Amino acid sequence: MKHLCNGPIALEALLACDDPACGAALLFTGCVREHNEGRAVSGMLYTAHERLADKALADICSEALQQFEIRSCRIIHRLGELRLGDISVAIAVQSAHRPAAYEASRWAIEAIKQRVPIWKKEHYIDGASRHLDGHTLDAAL
Amino acid sequence: MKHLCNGPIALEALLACDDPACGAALLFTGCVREHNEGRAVSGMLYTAHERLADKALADICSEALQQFEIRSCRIIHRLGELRLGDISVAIAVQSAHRPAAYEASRWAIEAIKQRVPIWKKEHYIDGASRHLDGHTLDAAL
Amino acid sequence: MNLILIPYGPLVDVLGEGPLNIECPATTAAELLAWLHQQYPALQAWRGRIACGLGDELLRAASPLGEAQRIALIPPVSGG
Amino acid sequence: MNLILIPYGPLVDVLGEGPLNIECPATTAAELLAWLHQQYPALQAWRGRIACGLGDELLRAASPLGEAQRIALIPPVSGG
Repeated sequence: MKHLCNGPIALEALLACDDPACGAALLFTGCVREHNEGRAVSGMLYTAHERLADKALADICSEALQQFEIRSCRIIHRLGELRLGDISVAIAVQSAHRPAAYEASRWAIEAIKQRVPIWKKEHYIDGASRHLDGHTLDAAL
Repeated sequence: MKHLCNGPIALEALLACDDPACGAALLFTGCVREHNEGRAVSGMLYTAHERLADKALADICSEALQQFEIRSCRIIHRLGELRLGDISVAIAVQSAHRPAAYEASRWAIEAIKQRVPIWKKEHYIDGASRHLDGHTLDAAL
Repeated sequence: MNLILIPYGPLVDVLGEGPLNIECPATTAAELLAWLHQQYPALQAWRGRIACGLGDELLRAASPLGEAQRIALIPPVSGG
Repeated sequence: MNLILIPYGPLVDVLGEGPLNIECPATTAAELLAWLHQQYPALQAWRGRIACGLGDELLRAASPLGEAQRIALIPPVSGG
């Protein structure tokens, strides 16, 4: 699974810029926050339909390359139990000019939240856990 | 000079997220591109009015914190001779929610280009060099 | 038809980890979901919100089902 | 008034590295720039585009100048 991992995301590899045509790079990282919707969070479990999720993330990279004037788009999503502050998702975009990098990165994180079969289960400091509400897939019946 | 450096920018330090209220981080990096306005570039010299540039970069960080719902904004600009692919500027923004991080980062790079007394001198593979056209400061007379 | 259902995300809280071996009259993905909603009233909150996956494809409403297929039940997603 | 001028960026290509010790009748930043444009026709392209810095402040048009001050000449910027 090229776009999924079970341990810390290797940011150095995502940051590497060996394409001399690139003038701008943007690295977005999402991480586990201590509060959500007013509740104190202690950690988060990410699960996935790994095969479909990896494919959806690959599709998002391809579509970003088609839709925006960027040179590369790499996305890694972490699965499993994460602690506060752990990075759950990283999106690295490189482009010749900066506006396209911002637009593509922003588009990609929204697409991830809407289309990729990954689920969050939040753990709270009071011991409770719950799956968060999510985005219904276009293919829902 | 807190916001200026003469060697490679330490990205790891900029990426560190030790604020558990942050759910999103965005790292923008600008680097030396092999082509500009149709000419083949071999490198770039960045010079600055260091005292005014450091102050202007500090101002941009403060203003970003005031204008956007972000938790931190750090900017480092590199000076001196840079080679192709070298990172000239890095902007790290952290926020609870991602939209503010994107908005603040985008605002900051535009502000840097318009307000900070730093100058690029491009070197071309044919041996020529020239300062690039720039943005006139509001304080120009 | 005999089918094997694999619930994902919050559907695990309702249907268990699975896989669920079921015997049902459905011949399409849409019919499978209609049948599921009848059998599991606790799925009410997910009416119109579950997608079906087969291999690495998402099924359409009219996609035909085959004997012994493993069907992923995919509720609204919350990655990122 | 005696002033010490420090050119920056592309102004170095026109005025040299500096510092330039000058003797001029200007008493404000605006007057200094007017005088400079008269003395250095090569600055034509920068008319209205140069800011003056003193210490860590940018000067306004009417900012008074003092004897022996070091004035930074700041052309359009191109960082990033």
